[in-house]
Amino acid sequence: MSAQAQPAAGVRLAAVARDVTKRFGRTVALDDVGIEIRDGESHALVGRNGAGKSTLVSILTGLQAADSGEVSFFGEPAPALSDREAWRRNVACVYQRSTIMPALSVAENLFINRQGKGLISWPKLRRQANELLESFGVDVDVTKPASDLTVEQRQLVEIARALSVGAKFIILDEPTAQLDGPAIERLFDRLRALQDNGIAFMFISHHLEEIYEVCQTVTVFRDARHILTAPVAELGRAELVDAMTGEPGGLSVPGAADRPDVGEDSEVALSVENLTGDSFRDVTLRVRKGEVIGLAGSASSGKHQLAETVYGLRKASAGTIRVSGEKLKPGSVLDALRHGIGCVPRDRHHQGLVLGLSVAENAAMTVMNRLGPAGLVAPGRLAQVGRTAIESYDIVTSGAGQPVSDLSGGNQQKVVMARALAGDPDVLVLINPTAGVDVKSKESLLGVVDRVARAGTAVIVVSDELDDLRVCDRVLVMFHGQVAAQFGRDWSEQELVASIEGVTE
Amino acid sequence: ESSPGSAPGGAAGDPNAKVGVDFPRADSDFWNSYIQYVPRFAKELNVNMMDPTNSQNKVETLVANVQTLTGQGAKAIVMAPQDTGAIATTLQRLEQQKIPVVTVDTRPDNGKVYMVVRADNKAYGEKACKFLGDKLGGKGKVVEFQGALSSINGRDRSEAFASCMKQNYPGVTVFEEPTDWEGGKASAALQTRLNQHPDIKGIYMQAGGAFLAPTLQVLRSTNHLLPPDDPNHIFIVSNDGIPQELASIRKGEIDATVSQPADMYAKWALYYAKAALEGKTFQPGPTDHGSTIVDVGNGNLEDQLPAPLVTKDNVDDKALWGNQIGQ
Amino acid sequence: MTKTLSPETATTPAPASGRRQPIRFARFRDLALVPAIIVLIIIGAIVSPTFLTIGNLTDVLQQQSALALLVLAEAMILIAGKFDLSLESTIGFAPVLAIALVVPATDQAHGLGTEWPQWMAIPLCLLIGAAIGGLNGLLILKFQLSAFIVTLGMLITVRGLHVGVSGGSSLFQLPPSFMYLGFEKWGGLAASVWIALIAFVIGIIVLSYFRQGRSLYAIGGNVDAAKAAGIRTNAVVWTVLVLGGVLAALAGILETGRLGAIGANMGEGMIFTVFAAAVIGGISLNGGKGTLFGALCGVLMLGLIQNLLTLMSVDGHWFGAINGVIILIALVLSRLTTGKAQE
Amino acid sequence: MTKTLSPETATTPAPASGRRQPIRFARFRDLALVPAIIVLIIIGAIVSPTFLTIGNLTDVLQQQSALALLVLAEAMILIAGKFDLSLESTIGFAPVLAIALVVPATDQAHGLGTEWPQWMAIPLCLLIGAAIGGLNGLLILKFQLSAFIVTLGMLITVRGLHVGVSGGSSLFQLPPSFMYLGFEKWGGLAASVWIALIAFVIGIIVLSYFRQGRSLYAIGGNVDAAKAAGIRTNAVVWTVLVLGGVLAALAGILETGRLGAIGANMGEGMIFTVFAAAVIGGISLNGGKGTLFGALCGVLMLGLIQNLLTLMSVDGHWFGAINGVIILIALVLSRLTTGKAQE
Ligand SMILES: Nc1ncnc2c1ncn2[C@@H]1O[C@H](COP(=O)(O)OP(=O)(O)OP(=O)(O)O)[C@@H](O)[C@H]1O
Ligand SMILES: Nc1ncnc2c1ncn2[C@@H]1O[C@H](COP(=O)(O)OP(=O)(O)OP(=O)(O)O)[C@@H](O)[C@H]1O
Ligand SMILES: [Mg+2]
Ligand SMILES: [Mg+2]
Repeated sequence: MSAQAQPAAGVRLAAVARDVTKRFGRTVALDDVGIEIRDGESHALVGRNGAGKSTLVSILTGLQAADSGEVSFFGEPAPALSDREAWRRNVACVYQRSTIMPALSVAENLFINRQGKGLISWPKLRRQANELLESFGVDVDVTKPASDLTVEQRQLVEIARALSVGAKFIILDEPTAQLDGPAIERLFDRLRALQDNGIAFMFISHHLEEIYEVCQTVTVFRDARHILTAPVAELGRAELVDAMTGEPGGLSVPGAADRPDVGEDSEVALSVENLTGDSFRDVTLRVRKGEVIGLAGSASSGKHQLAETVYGLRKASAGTIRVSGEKLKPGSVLDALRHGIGCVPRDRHHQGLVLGLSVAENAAMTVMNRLGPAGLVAPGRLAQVGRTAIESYDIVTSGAGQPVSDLSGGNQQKVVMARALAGDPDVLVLINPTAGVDVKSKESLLGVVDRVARAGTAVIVVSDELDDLRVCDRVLVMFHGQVAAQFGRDWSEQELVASIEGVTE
Repeated sequence: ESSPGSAPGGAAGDPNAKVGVDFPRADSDFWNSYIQYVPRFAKELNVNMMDPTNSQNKVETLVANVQTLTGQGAKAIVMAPQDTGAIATTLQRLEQQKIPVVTVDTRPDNGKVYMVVRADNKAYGEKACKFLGDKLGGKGKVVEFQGALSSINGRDRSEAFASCMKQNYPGVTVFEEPTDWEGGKASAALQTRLNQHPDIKGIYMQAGGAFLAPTLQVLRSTNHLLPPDDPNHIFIVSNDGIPQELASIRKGEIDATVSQPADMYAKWALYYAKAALEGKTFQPGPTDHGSTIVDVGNGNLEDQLPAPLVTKDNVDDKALWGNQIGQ
Repeated sequence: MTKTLSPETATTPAPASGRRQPIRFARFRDLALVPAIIVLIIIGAIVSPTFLTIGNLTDVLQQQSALALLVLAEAMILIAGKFDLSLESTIGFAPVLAIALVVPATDQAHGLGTEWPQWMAIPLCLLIGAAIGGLNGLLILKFQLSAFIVTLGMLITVRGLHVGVSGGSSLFQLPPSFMYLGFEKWGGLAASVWIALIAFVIGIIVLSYFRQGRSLYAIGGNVDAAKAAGIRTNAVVWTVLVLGGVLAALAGILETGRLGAIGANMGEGMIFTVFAAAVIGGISLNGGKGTLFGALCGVLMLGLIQNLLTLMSVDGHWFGAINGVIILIALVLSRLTTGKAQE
Repeated sequence: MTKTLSPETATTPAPASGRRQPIRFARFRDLALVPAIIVLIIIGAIVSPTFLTIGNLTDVLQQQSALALLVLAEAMILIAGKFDLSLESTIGFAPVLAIALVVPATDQAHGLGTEWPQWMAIPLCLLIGAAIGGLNGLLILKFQLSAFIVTLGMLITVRGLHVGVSGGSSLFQLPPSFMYLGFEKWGGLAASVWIALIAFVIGIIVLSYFRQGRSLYAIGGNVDAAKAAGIRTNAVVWTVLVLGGVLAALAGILETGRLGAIGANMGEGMIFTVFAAAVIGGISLNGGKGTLFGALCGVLMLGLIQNLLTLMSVDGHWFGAINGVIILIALVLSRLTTGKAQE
């Protein structure tokens, strides 16, 4: 581990992992890696999907034992795995996988296992929960069960919980993947404030700009190995990406400008007329063949609901959806699929994947009827679909037969993308398609969008990420359930953000 | 010996051939006593008995056990099918294999058996009815703990009790409580009924093993357990004749029980199994052991063993199986 | 057990519609059975004048007290995301073995010959219950076997031991302590009712107001998340399983005392009723949901239905069918009044 | 736009061998019980010379055939993420009602007076099974009630109807078609064995190689994801529940034919054995996991244990205890040989 940073003399180390190796069956998730997080610093951990970041998180938080290697906090060796309380005193964490308990109230989720000694005072807990959430700008009824929250609100609850435990060392594994711009800003303000008070962070994200914004040191993992550790200030973005991918030659997220214009005379693939549904009203839009349109807006703008209604996950209360002129049956995914719509749903754990099934089977789930006569699913054809997905979307897995529950989060997302595209759809609805996907894979996923658009597919991209919107021919901004503004390919970041926040000139 | 003759066809078998015995269940007092008597009498009667099987009160297990016993060379079978319908095919198969069958306690609805050894369950119900009817003077309210409705013996007792009451004591009201042989259900039903009708005068329980203790417990806690000479005494007739029932009769807690002869069941079942192997045949008519063989149709014979009604007067009779067992 | 979230991805941007009590939601669900119970009581009052008498109602309570303890145990185990079928045989075996250890080895009493002092019967019985629960925990947690199948195997084994130890006969010679608990009345109510009531009150308080109790919900809701939150999940689950065994043994003592004897098939088939009461009362088989108060309502409802059918002298042949139909109707009723989908 | 075609193979040391058939993983788990079954067979061969005879083994198969059909039904329902307890009473009620509709209303035959033609008995029986399954589906899917509690209520109701319709007595005037199926041998093996075998083969093929079958796994694994993939989840679950009822009715025909009559408590307590076989065979109670082949192994294992204990003439008093302990040992054994935690 030559590249590992040596701590300056006298600097305390909040957390150290040395020579850690972890295998899952034949997969080596961590190969003799180390990391040192100095007291009070914010340390970024980056790497491609499946590099082993989350595995290190689970070892640093005592959820899994390393096969070999050691972990220490503030100079003390880590406690025994069974002593959960002691781990909890050392480190707090926002895990990548949700740790919300859906049946419990929001307040209790925030204060789980620290509701107080002795008799719990629910009114006090409720008050504390309200105060805590207010500071994160989350306005929810804390007595409601957490299952009523949106994905974003849930993520904020997890963050608020981790930050409020009072640990001196906090790990955030992709905390921003589900958040919109203002929420991310608020989070970063909090992180900086806490850091000023001497709290150390380990921060994992695939949004490299965030790392430049809040971190001082960065460690890069690749292929389960430690590659480098360096001060953020000394490492350029291109170098960082090279270190992650292991090959020179930066990034080029495809932009819409490279594609030929979609003419006014081009056929309309999807037309939405006066559609009214959950959280949106009277929306009319047309997407032509080969056109990519973006839907932007705040979390409450109704953009997700609109996209989900198009795919039939929700039922519209009024209005029509037509694909190539044919009217869709409201609220029927099957009808949407039959008319050639494909979709990446919003939350992969909710509607995207069946975790117990294999990569091949998840990828082929929407096209099972095409793999053989009379519903026969020929094993060879199924495996073929799996292998094609693995190759086309760059999925890190031990094979098409591996259950998706064993994949890293980013790779799971790629499987969802594969599922959406398996049927060669004419209309593609993508909701947060690159959530949790690493920079290089994001490039290739957006490359896929670009490619299918060139081939004549109409695409709707719902996202908060500017990169995702760059690939769009048009971006529609939704505000309070209605289309408030529309931009062409030449939008600028400022005007888009202003429009999303409802600041109209 | 009633009327031994030689088997038709003359093919007298080997009296020392193996006899397979299946016990119906291991979890009831009555059958438990039967299980204890069987090996005793097998020795006494010189029966070459195989290791017995136990069908755990399931007819599927009984069928499987019989297959296993014959597979291991049983030449005669003694069984006590609690579900008398569902062994029809098994009996048919055994008949084809020329394996004689003695059934104990129950008479199969269908199929050929060599001999049925049982006491008449209809008679149990009638005896109980007559006893209660007379004691109550033909009027009053009576609670009856029925067994499981799916049990032929329970059904026989219920039907006989009901028709006897209707015929002879129309003034008596009977509350039939289905219990599935469970003491807990009987206890709850009795509590409820006593609340509803504090003037209950009699109780008929179809199985002492299951209902005796719960009944006494309820009566005791509601101050209904009064000596026989008290005008508010509730008359209780039980069934089975286990030692605890006899003890309760002595104490005056209950008034009578029908002693179902567990020892005689074991003894005569083995006796007939051996007789079958020896090629003997029997005719309807009285026997030398105080019972009667009757033709119950189908060419099947039934040795109806006596089941005495035990009251305070004869409770110390040494011949009662309940008095032999704890000695 | 991978839990995926199944959120109703909030259809509306959650407006801050009044800050309410954190337990309100649970309370509302708790009351799901109350309409059904009220309907039952009204029907009961119409059908039979006996029904609403104090005597009848206290008897119903007494008849349900052993069941209630089993349901308490099962509810806690289910909330913690596990299963225990073996309670149904613990309720019979724990008292049988305890009694066999203290009574003489005569043919009448069926003792094992140890003849330990009589006062040990109750502590022994509870200890045996704890041991069975502990063994379940060992197999489930250390060997990582399915709780359902482990406790099913244990159910068969323990029932078998019961028949073996008792020789298949009923035990009639009970220690005085058993008789006392089954018999005594404290302030007009049977001791067993008080015991069950106190156990429920303690259970409700602990599961509502103590961290240890709340951790059951966390574990049942998402065991990985509970671990991450610093809860010693294995220790808690083990404790709950042991406690379940102890409660079943206690139920056995009360039931034995009530019936005056232990039959060799005591408790047989009871586990269905236990699950029915718990699930009707709102406990989820998937863990993490439901309250003990709800479970108690489930017990009461089943007891009232049974009582009503007895009072109405329903024909034995149709008893089962009517009982089943009423349960189904009550389910639909409670579903329609609360509007929440069940699990 | 060039795609990145440089997958990170370094994490998997043997990338080439990673390209395997997608179903391999399931196959490995399937075999979990095979070691336990082999151990049982070896012990059997040592303990009793009868054990390994063709006669004995075919008898075991015949004895297990009705159970096997129930397990097949329950396994499919569990894989789809639901529950069906009512199978245990369908197996008795469907034939009883069917027979009562075709036989004369004499005291002997217990007919209902309709005296429909005899050939209708089997179709009627299957139809009744389908109706019960359909009713379960209605309550579970339309009213969104818990499958466990709905089918428990149905279990009680249908059992009650059985007692009511049959008046508690056994029916032994069977239509010739029932007798034929229970009695006939095809090529040395009982017809019922063939039927169960064929049903399993069809089931295994459909659940492994057909879209309709694979959708059960998707629904049981994550019903929302399945819905979002265009699977008509309600229709599939409903179909499976109806099919479950039909299979239970078929099992009832075979069992009735085998036993020559239907007792009023036919099938009672059987559902425990059904679950035991399915879960031992690797079916998860949480849905989405396990294979029919595994479930079949579970059935065989339980049948062999039972047969072995009978051949060894185990004392009836200790039968249950020994049976239970062997099941627990087999569980631990299969756990240790496969190394996978159970659910
Ligand atoms: N339980 C497991 N069984 C098998 N393989 C596993 C398991 N957990 C992780 N892996 C594998 O270990 C590797 C590292 O996964 P990890 O989740 O640590 O990646 P990551 O860096 O967090 O990726 P991402 O950026 O997508 O979150 C992956 O190849 C993953 O498939
Ligand atoms: N039950 C499990 N079985 C196998 N692997 C698991 C299990 N739980 C977690 N993992 C592994 O732990 C790691 C963390 O899981 P998680 O889903 O959070 O992945 P991730 O890499 O953090 O993905 P993402 O960043 O997009 O959410 C993954 O590599 C996953 O494969
Ligand atoms: Mg990760
Ligand atoms: Mg990730």
